[in-house]
Amino acid sequence: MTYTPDEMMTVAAARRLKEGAVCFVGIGLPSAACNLARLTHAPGLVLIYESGTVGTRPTVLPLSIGDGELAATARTVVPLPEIFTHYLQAGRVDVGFLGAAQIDRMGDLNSTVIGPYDAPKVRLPGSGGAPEIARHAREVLIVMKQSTRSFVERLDFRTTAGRPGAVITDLGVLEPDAGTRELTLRAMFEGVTVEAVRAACGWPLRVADRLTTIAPPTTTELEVLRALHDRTAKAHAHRVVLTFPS
Amino acid sequence: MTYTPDEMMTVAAARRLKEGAVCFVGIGLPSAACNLARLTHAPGLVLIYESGTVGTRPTVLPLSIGDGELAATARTVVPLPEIFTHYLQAGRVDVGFLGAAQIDRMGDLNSTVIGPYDAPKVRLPGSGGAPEIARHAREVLIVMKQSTRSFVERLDFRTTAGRPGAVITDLGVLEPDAGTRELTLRAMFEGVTVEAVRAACGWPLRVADRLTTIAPPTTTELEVLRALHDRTAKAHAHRVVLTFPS
Amino acid sequence: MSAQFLPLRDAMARHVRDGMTVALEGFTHLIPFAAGHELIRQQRRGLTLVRMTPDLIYDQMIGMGCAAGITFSWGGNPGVGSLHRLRDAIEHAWPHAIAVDEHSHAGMAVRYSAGASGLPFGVLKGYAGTDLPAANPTTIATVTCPFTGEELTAVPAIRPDVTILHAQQADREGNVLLRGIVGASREAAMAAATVVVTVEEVVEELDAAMNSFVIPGWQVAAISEVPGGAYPSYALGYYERDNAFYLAWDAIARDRDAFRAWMTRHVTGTADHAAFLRSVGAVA
Amino acid sequence: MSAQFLPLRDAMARHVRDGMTVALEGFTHLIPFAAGHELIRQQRRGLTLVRMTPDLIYDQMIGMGCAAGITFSWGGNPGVGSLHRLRDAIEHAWPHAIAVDEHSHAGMAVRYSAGASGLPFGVLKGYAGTDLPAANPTTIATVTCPFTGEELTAVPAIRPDVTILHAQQADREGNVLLRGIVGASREAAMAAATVVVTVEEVVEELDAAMNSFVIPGWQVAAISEVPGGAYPSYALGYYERDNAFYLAWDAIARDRDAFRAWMTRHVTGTADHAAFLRSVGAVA
Repeated sequence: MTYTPDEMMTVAAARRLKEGAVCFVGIGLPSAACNLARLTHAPGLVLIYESGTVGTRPTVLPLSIGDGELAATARTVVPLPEIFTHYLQAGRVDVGFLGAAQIDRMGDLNSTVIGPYDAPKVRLPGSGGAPEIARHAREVLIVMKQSTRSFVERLDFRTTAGRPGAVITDLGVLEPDAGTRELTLRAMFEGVTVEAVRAACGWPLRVADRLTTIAPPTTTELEVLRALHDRTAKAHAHRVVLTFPS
Repeated sequence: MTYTPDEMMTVAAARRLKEGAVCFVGIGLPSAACNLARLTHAPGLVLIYESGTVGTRPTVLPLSIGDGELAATARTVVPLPEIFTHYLQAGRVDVGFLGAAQIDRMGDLNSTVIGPYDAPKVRLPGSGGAPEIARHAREVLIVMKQSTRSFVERLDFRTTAGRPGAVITDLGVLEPDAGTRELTLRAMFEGVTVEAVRAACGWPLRVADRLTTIAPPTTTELEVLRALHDRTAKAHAHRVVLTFPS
Repeated sequence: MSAQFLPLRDAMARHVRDGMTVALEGFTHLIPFAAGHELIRQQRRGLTLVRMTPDLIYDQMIGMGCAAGITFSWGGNPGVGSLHRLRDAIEHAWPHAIAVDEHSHAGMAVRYSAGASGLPFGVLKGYAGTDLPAANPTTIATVTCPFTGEELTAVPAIRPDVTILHAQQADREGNVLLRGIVGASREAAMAAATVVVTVEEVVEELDAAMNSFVIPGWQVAAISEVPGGAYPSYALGYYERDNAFYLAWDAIARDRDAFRAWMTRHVTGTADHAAFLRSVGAVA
Repeated sequence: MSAQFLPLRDAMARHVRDGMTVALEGFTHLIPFAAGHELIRQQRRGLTLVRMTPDLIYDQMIGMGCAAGITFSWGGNPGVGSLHRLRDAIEHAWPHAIAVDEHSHAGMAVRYSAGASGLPFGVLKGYAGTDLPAANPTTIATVTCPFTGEELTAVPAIRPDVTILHAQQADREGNVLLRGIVGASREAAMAAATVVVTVEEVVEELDAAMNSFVIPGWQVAAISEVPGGAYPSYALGYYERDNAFYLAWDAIARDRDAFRAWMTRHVTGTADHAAFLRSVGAVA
């Protein structure tokens, strides 16, 4: 089966999630990856969304971090401050997912501004939960498409001290060097060349001595992921119209 | 109708509660006084028990601060930490009731030890909510029977900086002097003499220039209070026997 | 004091004045759009707007000139992209410059909790190794644990003059029930000097199980019954989030003229929330 | 890790060891008496016992020599009077001396909350003008607000090795439901390294409305089904508090020999909680 780079990234991220792990999930690709893992090899994965929904098992992907589906399928719905204090800060999260507009060679992230903070060229959404997810989750996974605009020599602003366990891109996987912690290319998707990965990186990317190739999505992985996306698209297709008692 | 000193104290305390006031209630006489007020002149009184029950309207008096009756008749039941942070510390309580083993002329209270702290003659239950009730409630009412053992020249331990608005005893009412804040006899129950009040006080008690007499309980007050106590006694008379599905 | 039942127009006019610090909370769910629109209609000015996620409602209020400042932690259109009016205010001072007080979600949660607890500040393990403290030195500091010597981050309490929430139900006594995802609503309400609530409906008896999230009526200054008051956000048990609206907003908000025309047609040009809902086609 | 369903004897033997800091929480309601009795049967020693209100269960554990220390805020028999075994330990070191770490309710609540939040300390406005800080200087200190300069009270986090709760229900996945008055149970559970729960019953589906207090199963190490496990405290929806028992305890506990005889007959002399309930006549 053919597949898109997004599908490959999602599958690669899903495969890193171990059965029973507690995941702090963001919207978009991380949410797809976590639910793909839950629907395949890790049925006991515990998903926490920052909106306060703990142990959710959505049948379709949420479009916002606070969709009703997340509350309806949660083991418990708690006030948001508890998510950040009792769950995240207290060390109850195994894996946290992050993305950003910019990443540097140490895995630090910028999601705040392009340009100077006080006179930004582009004002980005800001930190959200990222700084504390990065600090408190046992392992941090970063998911970002590679380009020289986003993989930069120097961040415009350090929103998050990233300390990733891995950065999953649309070309492969970078991991920090055991000694220097500098991000190093460790694995590539099928058909990707080292030159292509280096060309899409804004700093001289280190490459591991032994590079592995990541197996393409299996038929099961693709089928489950596509079915999930199909269900999601169907569920969200209708326009909301309110009906009130007359 | 004849009445007991306990009934007179309860009625005197109840009369001080204004309609709509938010009361932080303790077990025993304060609970009886608050519910008497609620069942007579102040139906909109808001009762908070430290167990987390907010806006309770019990039909019988609780025997413990956490009786099921308080939860069942509450507007909301919140975790105990919220009672002390969001309600008490944040300044949402109008009236707090306190009692103690010892009180001094400034209205400070001891409910911790008789004798030295490290080698007490009598270990008392301790502070509970008292120090923060005294600090954060807009008005503090103390209810204590008078004796030279409890109204003392010098506290064995200062559990609570009392700053009472009034001390209601079984003989009358003391209030702090506007200037010195020293407790001063302001009012007596019918048939009580200044000599009797002074004799039951461990320090030379100041007496106000103008002493008033507190009217005895009305028939309505006594009937409502006795009915409340009767309902309570009936409700609590039975022995609890558990029945389990076989 | 117990809650007054007022038409939304009167509740906003009575309780929200120019220059106030106002928090319209609700995390994706139960965002008080109707109340925000009414503040736009009443041309409130100089507000310091507090929300973890400004969302479309603050994008609209900022674009219409209501805000002197914003306190927030994530300012995007969820699942869609930018808040273009927020960006335009910060990047180009349009319609005028706004002050920015920026934190993380964890920091905002702690700030609301401190406010709700009557404390001047709260403590978290956060911001270390980031540029946030340097960018925002007036509301990010450190404090040392007197027991362990550990250095922690301190953030000042948020105490809104008014917190505005949308909820599912109120009873006649003014007790308010929120069900589902509540975000920092409880803390924002308890931190505020004044709480004003819009509800889907006023009922005889709240549909509230033991340990539900109920705000006692004596904590609430005013309640307005506004069916659909969270639209295009949602009210669990009443209606869903209109994701199509959030998607469509991107193109509307991207252009200043398109934005103003839309606001004129649907918000300032409508008398109330019922008229707004009809005008955007959200009611049958 | 997910919850293991174990007989109470095995749950206590596996998770509670001599010398640990243990919190059996529940505020008047849902006090885990069965678990405490099992610790007495297993002759645990050197425990630091943490509870806001020691209640009869700690009176019994202290009198039976389980405790090296106690951390608490109100140590009476509610509505009755003294805890005579607690008093005897402090006043006369019987059966041996115990260390006392004493706070107010507000202080204990903040200490548990700090522990639950992974912070080394918590902050409150408390203890000013009292003798408590001088009596307990190791766990009461001050901290200064870096924004306002205000001096506040700091108290260290409580992080029990094990928190033991009694709850109404658990489902097969180990999710635990508590209904009614919960006291500081949530904070005590989230502050603990290990959580062990006794429940009235294990059910297919929790009777839990949205926003109920549910502890997720992966937070719980072990669950034991123990009907009546809170008796003579109570479990809302299952049975009431046995106030007569609390009254009767005063005379039993007042005398060392009467206390030991009672404990031998009803606790150490019974095999488990069901036998205890039969022995005190609490089951039909």
